[in-house]
Amino acid sequence: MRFRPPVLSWSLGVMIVFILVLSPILTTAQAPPPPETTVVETTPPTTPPEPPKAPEPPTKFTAVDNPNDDGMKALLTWELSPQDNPMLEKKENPVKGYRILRKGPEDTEWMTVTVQPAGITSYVDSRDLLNSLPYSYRIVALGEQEAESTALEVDSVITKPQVFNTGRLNTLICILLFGAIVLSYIYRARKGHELFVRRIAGLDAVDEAIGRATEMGRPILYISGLHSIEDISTVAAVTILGRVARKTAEYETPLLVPNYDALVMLVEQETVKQAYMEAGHPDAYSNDMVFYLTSSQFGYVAAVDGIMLREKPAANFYMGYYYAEALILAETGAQTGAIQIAGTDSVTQLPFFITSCDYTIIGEELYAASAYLSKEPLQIGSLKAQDVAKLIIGVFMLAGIIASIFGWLGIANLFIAK
Amino acid sequence: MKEILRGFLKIDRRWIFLFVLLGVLIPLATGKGLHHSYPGNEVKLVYNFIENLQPGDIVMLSMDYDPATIPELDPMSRALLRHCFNKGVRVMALTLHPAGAGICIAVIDELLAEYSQPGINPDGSERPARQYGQDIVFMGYKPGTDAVMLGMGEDVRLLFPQDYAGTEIPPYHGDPKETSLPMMCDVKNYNDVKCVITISGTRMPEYWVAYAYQRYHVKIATGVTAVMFADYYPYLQTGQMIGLIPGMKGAADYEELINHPDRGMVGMLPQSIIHLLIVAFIILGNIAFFIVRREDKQEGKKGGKKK
Amino acid sequence: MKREVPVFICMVMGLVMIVQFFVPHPVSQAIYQTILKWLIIVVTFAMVLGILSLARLHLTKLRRGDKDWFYSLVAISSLFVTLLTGFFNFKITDSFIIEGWKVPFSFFTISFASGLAAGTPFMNLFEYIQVPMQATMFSLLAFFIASASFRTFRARTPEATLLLVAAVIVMVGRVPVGHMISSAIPALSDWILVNPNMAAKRGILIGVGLGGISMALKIILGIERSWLGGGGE
Amino acid sequence: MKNKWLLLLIGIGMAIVVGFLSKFTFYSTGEGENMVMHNWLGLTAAAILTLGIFTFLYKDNPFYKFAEHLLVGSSAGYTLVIYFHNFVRPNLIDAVVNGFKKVGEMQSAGTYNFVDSILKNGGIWAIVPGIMGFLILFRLSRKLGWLSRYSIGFYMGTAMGIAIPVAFQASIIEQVRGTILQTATTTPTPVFNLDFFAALIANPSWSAFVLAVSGPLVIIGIFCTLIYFFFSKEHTGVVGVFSKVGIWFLMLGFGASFGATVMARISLLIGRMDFLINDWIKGVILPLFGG
Repeated sequence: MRFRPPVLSWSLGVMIVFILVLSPILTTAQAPPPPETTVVETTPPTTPPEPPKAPEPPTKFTAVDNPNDDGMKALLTWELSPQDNPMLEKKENPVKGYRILRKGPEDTEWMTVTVQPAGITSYVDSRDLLNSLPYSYRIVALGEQEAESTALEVDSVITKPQVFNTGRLNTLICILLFGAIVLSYIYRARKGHELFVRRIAGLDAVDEAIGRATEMGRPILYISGLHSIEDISTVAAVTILGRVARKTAEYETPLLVPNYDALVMLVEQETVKQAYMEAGHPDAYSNDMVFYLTSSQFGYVAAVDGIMLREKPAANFYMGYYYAEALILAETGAQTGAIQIAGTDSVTQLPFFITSCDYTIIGEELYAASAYLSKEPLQIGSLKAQDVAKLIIGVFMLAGIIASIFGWLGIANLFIAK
Repeated sequence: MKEILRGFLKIDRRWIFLFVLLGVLIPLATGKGLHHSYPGNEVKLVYNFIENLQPGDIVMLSMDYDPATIPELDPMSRALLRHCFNKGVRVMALTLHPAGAGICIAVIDELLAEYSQPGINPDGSERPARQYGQDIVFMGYKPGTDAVMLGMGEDVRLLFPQDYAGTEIPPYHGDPKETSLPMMCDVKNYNDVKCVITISGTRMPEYWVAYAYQRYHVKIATGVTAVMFADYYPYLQTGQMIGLIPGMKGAADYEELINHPDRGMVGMLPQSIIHLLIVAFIILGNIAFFIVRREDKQEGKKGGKKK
Repeated sequence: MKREVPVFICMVMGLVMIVQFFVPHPVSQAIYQTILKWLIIVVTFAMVLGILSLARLHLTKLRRGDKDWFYSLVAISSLFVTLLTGFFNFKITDSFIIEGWKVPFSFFTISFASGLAAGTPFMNLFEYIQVPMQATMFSLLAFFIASASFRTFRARTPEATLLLVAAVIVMVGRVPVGHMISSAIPALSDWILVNPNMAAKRGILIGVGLGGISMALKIILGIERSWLGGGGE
Repeated sequence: MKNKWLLLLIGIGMAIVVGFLSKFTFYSTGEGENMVMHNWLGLTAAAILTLGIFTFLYKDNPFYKFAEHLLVGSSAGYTLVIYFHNFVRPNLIDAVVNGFKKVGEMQSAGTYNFVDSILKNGGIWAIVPGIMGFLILFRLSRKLGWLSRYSIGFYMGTAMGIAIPVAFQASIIEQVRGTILQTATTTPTPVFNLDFFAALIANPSWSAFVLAVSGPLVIIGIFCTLIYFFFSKEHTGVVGVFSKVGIWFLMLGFGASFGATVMARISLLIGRMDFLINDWIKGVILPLFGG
């Protein structure tokens, strides 16, 4: 690999430092700090003298503000009553469940919040709580016929919203780190370092396909998927369309771009127009090249199939994201004998493109495509950054697997999406 | 010979289309089905679970699918309902898919009509007539997937004060005589149902496991489309689902287990025909392909005119 | 003004939304919900342009009177009828009865209200025109999946061989015939479905994730501007 | 010849449109409780159009063209209507109207102040997307078309900002965890699980062997697939070998999911045939002719 050592070691170093900082914070994020509130054991006036069947109460009842939320939620935890044995069947278990009661500042008496089944040790109360008001909580274990144990009580819990979700710290670190890598490589590319990119089979065929269409004097059909412009694969498709349009402009090959999404149509009209201007044929462009059909999946397919059968394009491009319609398009295209080049990151549809298209650009290659075609240092740089990120991810996965074999899940637990 | 093979390799796809069409049309028109579908273990698990229930036990059936997946999933609902009705197991039906209500009503009405008279089960035992409110209740559709699943762990009445027709749900342990839905007197929450069966063409089963199973430890059985089946296999291995009914094949399996062949079984014939048709075409195609290629190579050696 | 401002707006909004993701505070949640609604509104306006483009396409065909003008007429009129019945609620009154003979005509009142209730002409058009045709387009896959597998499953290369072998095993394993032959086939097909399949998907997903994120970053930072039209500049 | 076709198709079209506007299209079966209304014209139209789409398999023909254009036109209109009624009306029109109402009330009540009436008034803010939308419409003008870029920029930025963290969670963080741990389980177990090997050694059996090697195999597959997507190096030497293995895994996976999809697709066709045979022929045609 031709990575300049500093960058790689630097980014790895940063990552490890982050992890060292991160692991304690994350672990604390898992288990919120014990509250300052005091645990008082009282016999509620309401309950009659204990009937014999009443189970022992749970222990260590705590109630705190639920972390990482918009407030208005209280996190209640307790330890099972000594008699509560989750291993037993529901019938045998002397403890039937836990009733949780709440008393707000204005309330005069306790209201039942919920009854949780036996074996459960935590509950998040979000039932019309208000922020920055003191609430009191009580928990009792329930036995046969709802016989209540003595109650545990926690006073003056105050819920408040947080401004940072510590559970998502790992995501933040990933973003910062990856952003840093991308920028550093783009910077290096700007400085004019030669950066190598392997060839991507499908893309070499693009020019060939356009050339063939030109010889046959037939149009080219370009489809940019069924997602709107907010999907990144659609953006990649638009970028590739830019290159294709420039070629068709040079060769003066007719270009057809039917659209599923109106916003994508607007963007593509700009892109294609620009491409024709750069190729020096602004007059050859018309808005009828890039047009909208319908935003109904199979209505769109029906129309595109019609276009294929009537206009007989010599080359079909399917870039972007696809659903079940992929095979219908590709097979109809094959029927008309067109060269077909597909590129998608939709895992479920790749099999069908692979089988019925001449060339298929798989997953990430679609994003690499724009870089590969343009050869702009900016693009290539970001491609390099992705490889570095892959290395780092690989290292972490390997470490995590080895650790997990010996039963240590610390690394795996760094990668929890909340 | 070679020309024939070449011709076969370049056969007009419309012949294949014709074969597929006939392969589906003829069995459906004649209404003939396979006799055996060789049930898979994942389906047997579900069947045995229901089979071992006592009459009067209650299961929750959540039909979370829309018209697009009816051909695959409807047969499952029917087979399951038939099994429950035969056994006298009572069913609390609901749907968490916005487009599901109409489908559920259609299926339930049809099954109730079929069981409107006392009859003999396939295994020879007598069974009384099954009726709405007594043996099955349809709660209707409720938005808010996870909230509904969690809520029903406390009390179904919190989310479904009435059934789909607007009939009041009687109180828990209420007097069965005072209501038209006596069955609901015995249902408060998951503790009162033996298992939840979710039939879905979406990611719904994952939610059921995440909320209903992991918090309330209610058993989950699932019916899914053939496409999604693989995604749920791990849940089966780890015992988070007690069973899995995959696609139309699964439905046919179940129909065989309760030996009451229906649409699933009818569908199995065209399915088998076309699967085999495709496989046959692939194999023949490859044989022809290899023969032609070998002869081309030989020609290449001889004359060298082919490149 | 024509390029810099949009790029700037894009950058600001992007950063705002990223920050928002990490802030559970009610205010940020409210912002998120509101913005989502806004996006859909923008899309709807774009859709108007789309419809206009569709209409223009077919109107030109009509004016030019080229050989498929009739179908353009069909498209235009169905579009028009749908919009009409959708924006104006045609409420059907009961057909009246003369001496027990049911007159097969009925009055309908027109009001500017959502024509989305079940049984309205709009919904009928949806239920009896669109749904069946879309379902049928969908079902064409049964034919194409057959022709595709015949045409393309040829053991040209080791990779192609793997592809077709896996496909054949799973296909046979999914129908009763597979069990008839040997119970090993279904087991094998399930195993392939669960293990190698999952490995491949995961590998692709990680790559896709990275590629997509770097693209998105470049857009937010104004490095990738293809969405403005034109190449990188 | 052509004209005959046209007349036939126009006839069908008119019939459909008229049909949907009149009660004439309904006939009922059964009595009282279980009386069912059938829209025979609707079902017939659906059936005819279904056949029309199927004819496409033979070759392009007027019948298909008719169905196709009908579908495109109506579905395009449908989406717009749905979007309008479900999103624009409540979130733009109604919201803005209410917003101004609120301001008016405050003024009439004399409690008007800028902060409450503008900044804290969600309704007023709903004007922003309205403006964004109108900017898009400027695309219709040659001179001011560039204004539409403002709203597209707004849209792009927002979408990308939302996409980035989600993508990291879904396709990086969760996937890494999923590679290390079998996350479907309530108590996660390692994918590379030594217990399985222990079980294998304890009582060697085929199934135990499969269970034991599956995990490591998946891990190898993931790594090799990742290496295939490595762009900084030509696929030669060691990298070449690994990426080759990666391709094998890809192909196995693709083949498997192809095979698994067949059943679902054929079910769809069965569904349509079911509609034609049971709902239409048996449900409409035969009853209509007293069958």
